[in-house]
Amino acid sequence: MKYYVEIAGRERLVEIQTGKEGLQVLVDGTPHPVDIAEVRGAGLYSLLVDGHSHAYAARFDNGDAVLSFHDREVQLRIEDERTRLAHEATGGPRGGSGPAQVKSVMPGVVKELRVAEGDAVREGQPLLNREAMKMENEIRATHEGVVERIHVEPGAAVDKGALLVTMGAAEAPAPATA
Amino acid sequence: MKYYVEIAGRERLVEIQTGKEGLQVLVDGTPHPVDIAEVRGAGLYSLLVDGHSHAYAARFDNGDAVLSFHDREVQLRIEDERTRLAHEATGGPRGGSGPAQVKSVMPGVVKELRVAEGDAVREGQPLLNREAMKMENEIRATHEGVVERIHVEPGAAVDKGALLVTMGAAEAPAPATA
Amino acid sequence: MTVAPRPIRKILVANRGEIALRVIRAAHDMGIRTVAVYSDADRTALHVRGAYEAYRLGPPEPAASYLSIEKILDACKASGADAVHPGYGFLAENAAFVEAVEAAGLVFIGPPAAAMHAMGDKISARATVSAGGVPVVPGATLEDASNPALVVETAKGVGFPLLVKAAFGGGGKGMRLVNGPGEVVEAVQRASSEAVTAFGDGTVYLERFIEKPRHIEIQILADEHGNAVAVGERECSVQRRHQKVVEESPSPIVDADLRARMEEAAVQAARACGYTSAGTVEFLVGADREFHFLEMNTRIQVEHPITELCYGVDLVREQIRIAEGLPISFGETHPPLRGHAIEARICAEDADRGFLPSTGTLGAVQLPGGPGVRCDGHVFAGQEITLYYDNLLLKVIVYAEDRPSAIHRLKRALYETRLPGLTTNIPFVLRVLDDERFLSGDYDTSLAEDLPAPPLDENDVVPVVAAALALHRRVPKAVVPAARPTVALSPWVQADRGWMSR
Amino acid sequence: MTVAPRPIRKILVANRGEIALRVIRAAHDMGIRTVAVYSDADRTALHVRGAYEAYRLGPPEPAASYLSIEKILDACKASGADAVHPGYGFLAENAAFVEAVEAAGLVFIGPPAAAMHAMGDKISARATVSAGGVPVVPGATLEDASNPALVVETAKGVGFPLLVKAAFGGGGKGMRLVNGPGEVVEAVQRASSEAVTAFGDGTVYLERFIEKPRHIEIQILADEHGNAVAVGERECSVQRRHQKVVEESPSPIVDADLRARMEEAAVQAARACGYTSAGTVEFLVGADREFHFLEMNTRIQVEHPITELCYGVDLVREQIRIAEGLPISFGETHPPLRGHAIEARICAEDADRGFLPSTGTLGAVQLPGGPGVRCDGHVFAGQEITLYYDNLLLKVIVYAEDRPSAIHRLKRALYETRLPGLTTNIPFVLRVLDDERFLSGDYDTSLAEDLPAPPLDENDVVPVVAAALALHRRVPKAVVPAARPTVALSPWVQADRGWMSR
Repeated sequence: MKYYVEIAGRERLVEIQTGKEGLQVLVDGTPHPVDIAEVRGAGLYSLLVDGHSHAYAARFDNGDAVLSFHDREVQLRIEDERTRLAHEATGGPRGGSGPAQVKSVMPGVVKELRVAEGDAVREGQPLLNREAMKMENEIRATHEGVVERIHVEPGAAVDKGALLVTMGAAEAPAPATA
Repeated sequence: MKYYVEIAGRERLVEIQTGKEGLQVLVDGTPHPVDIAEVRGAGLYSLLVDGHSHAYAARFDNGDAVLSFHDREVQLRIEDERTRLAHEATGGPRGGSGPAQVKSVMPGVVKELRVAEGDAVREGQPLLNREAMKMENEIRATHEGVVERIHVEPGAAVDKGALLVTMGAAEAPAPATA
Repeated sequence: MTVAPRPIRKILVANRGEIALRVIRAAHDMGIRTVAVYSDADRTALHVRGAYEAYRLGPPEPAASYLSIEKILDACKASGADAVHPGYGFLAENAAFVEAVEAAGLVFIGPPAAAMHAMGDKISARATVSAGGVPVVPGATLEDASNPALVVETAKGVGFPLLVKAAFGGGGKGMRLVNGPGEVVEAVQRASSEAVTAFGDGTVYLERFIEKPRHIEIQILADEHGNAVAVGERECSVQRRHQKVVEESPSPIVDADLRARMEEAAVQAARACGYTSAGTVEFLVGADREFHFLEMNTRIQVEHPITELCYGVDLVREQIRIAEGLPISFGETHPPLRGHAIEARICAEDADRGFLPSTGTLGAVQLPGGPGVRCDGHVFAGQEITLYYDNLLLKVIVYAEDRPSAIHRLKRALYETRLPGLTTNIPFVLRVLDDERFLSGDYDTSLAEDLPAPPLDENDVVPVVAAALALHRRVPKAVVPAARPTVALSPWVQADRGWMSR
Repeated sequence: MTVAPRPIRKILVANRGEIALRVIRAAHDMGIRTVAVYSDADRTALHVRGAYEAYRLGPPEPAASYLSIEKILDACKASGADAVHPGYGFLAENAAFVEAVEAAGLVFIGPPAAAMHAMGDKISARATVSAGGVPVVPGATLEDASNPALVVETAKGVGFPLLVKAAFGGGGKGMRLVNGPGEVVEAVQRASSEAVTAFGDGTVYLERFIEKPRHIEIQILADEHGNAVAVGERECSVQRRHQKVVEESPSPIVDADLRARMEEAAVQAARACGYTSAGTVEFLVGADREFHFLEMNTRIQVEHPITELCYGVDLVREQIRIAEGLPISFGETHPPLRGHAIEARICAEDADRGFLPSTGTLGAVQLPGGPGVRCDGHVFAGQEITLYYDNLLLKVIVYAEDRPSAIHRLKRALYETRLPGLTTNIPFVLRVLDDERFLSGDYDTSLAEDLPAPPLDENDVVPVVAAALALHRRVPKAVVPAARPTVALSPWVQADRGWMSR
């Protein structure tokens, strides 16, 4: 099985081989001997690569792998060959720029709307302010686009995962109909 | 369901009641309100009895409950009503004084036999010496009786649970045939 | 002074988290019994399991549990406790709580209600300490906030830039920065109406804005025998959004002379309000190394352990002794300063997403140990970290013979720390510890504002990819981790469910 | 003296367990890189996860892993380490290992092979230190063990009661107590033949038996610059079956004068054998408070942290510095003794069943923390405790201003410690700490011999019954905990098994 993962700015092709020398991870064709052991029932792992010891915690968060090394946390998504082919056939997640849903990553209260429906926004522009715990945070646009719909009002309590804003594609030539 | 447990030198009859006031444990008929919570996946528990906080670890060891409070470990066996009745019917564990099997509680090597088959032994008398780790230990008779059979020889490596000695009942009138 | 001794035999700790454990530890170290209180979210918390007794307060919401004076006094009665320690936060600086505890005939382990009152209102605090000769940040009270001419005139007297602050505020709320006379009237209006909403009182005051200051605080202790002593300073300038992250003692910029002057001012501030127990006097220190009184915290601080390590004292034990009517164990002469201590506050938050609090269930917690490492935390495997309470998980505190060794040791200790299941600020703290400004000691409150994660190095690609792949192949894609109930089921309930499903 | 400096950049730690972690921590605190080695039983051990690099030695059996000089030197080569720290146990006192390490061009962090040789053979050690003027336990070497008349005559010269000891023995093996001249010939014969079997050398010697002695040892440090310094004593008289359980510093019976005399003798012993690095000189102290040299341990000791806490030094760091050719950081004047420290060795064993080692898988480990507590352990949730290695899990070390406070604090720290899944000696240690003799300070090596568990009190019946019932109802009787594989499966293997079973 082949896997695809985007890391350090590039997409890598990853494969696994098990031989009598042990396990090898191939990154873009280059083999690296690795030894991974899980600490029983603890969410912790020990990884040895060329003698170097990496201790880390690993978990899933909404389908992403979250890897906590001692000095950094890396969040990424792995796609296997099958899924990749399926997505390419359906025009799924990869490459698509359809409507994006901005969701609340935690429960809180909406404090202030910073945009209105129909506004064109640039990447990083604040959409609304939400308070969680004693802190107020800005929810920002993850890419350029147009605010298609705002689903909440100031003062509304929102759960984790609640839909806040639906974004449409940026002003652009009308999409060609298939 | 009624339960029987021998503790602090006496056998107690124990029952459980769940009411709107919470949970009650009845010991020999006297009710005590208790609140037990398990720490998720940790083998640890918090028990509140009349406001007193008891934190303990609990596990099973060969059917016995092993309860590790902060300053003592208590090992005991609970028998429920059904099992008690079954044992009484078959003359099982309780009250019987049939042949007893002396087993090794840990892996080790038999160093020396201290008794021979046919010997009458008193409670606590050493039966054999076994070495585990760097330590030699005496395996002693748990009650008075006659050494019926010795299953190991000096120098033999034994696994945990290995049968070492079978003890017969002490010199006594021949059992009446049923 | 003759003080009737009040021996304490059983302390109820009206708090949760690491500070509840800290107080329980001090009490047990002294052979005093302890009583914990808990909300339903904390049924299996370490303070409940660690105390001799434990009483339920109510549901998780603080107002219905840790902030309920009535329920806490009920637990005092049920347990027969003879004293209450408030920790920090919750009711720790609530004078009405002090009065209620004392009215119930119990000892409050903290300052007198009057001192708390005097220092709780920032305008009154400035006036009180000024009268005692302590330098305050230049500023002025607004006699009439609705008179624009008077506001502008008062502001000019203070000088620009200045801050508009709420008298009863805290945590940066209702605070406004004003650069010149043209902005001040509107700023005062807005700050005042925000303060009404947030704190129920619209009183505001003006304070000179000290640019890129250092936050340095002095620990004081005072008893009923007339002893008042300062126990050195803590450098608290590493802050993100007005929250301290890394504290150290001694401060890299405080020499013996400055320390002596700040300690004297702090003792004067304590004497000015008739203080007893442990307290902290916070100062702002400008680039000119002049110090100005900022506020007094009338409680034990989160960062108190660094003082304990450098001076060989136990501040919570001293609080308990003082509450018993005993003198400070070392009178007015504390052991000499020795070595260097640093504390890192490990919080459940994502520094790379605006310090958003993170939630989840902790896996197998691994705490650091070995020489020179002290851990004050409340985390345990299986613990549910929720949004109900403060997101401080653990304080990793190190002690070494000098500052460079302490920094090395803290990095080592954080390297050992594992809190699987949550995103924490450990990577962020390590970035602080590696920052040139921090290493040189020449830093101010702007240090932690801009410390982005360095990009992933090409050398890290193989371990990261291997780790991700191992996780991916272990957990089939279809298996989404099931949502877990917030409160652990009692084994009874689980067993009974078992019966039913047969 | 001119010594060429040998800066160390990467240390390979030829050990496992808590001491491997201790050395790794010291190295990281100094900014030195580390290399771990491991047997298959330790693949996920903390020392493997805590070091920067890790290399496999072989299967769990010590002879095939931690005792294999060849494999350890291979790992040195593979990692490019420039120094080796042996910890204690395994190869720590093996002079051939020192020679092999040095022959490979690496620095051995410990004493010279010659000093190890001189102190490894107990007869030679007695001779060496006697020549240096150090009092030894009255005794004599047996010139001809097969000559009964000579044996009896020599024994009479030593005096009764006496011990027959193997010259190359340890841990009480091959040792025999003789009460009078009638028993001595047979005892020497048996001891000698046991020593041949156990240590490959039948040489024995006679030593006066000191009844109910105290075991008190002196920590020494010596460098290549001619500095040799003693850093106080450790009281190690709480022993069960010749294994130390609780150690404290200072000793309750050592005053400044006795300390000075013992320290001087220890420094003489170190100088007599040309010692460098950290070492310990063990003495027996009789009821008459006279002290006698027992042996010298040419390595870091398990109980070294109590010295570190009382004197504010880092002994492992000093070992590394000395190995680098640097002088002791404080020369011959160590910081003054301050406060009191106690260490408890927490072991996987059942004190109520003859201290049988216990095995099992650890659940959620809970380590103690807060003020004055240091934890040196190697335990983690999910760890399999096997019979392959020493059963020491954890050292709980406390520090306080005086002995009574330290005892309180240790009890508190043990109250917090949880090691679910195993039977440990914590209840036993608490019995020691509550014993009248220990509390008074007037105890000897017989203290821990007879401390049975007190019978269960009627007040304990309800909590115990409730706890047992909760467990009973939670786990249906039919479900026997499944046997677990000894080595955790790699997630790869698990995933692949998953594929196969589809």
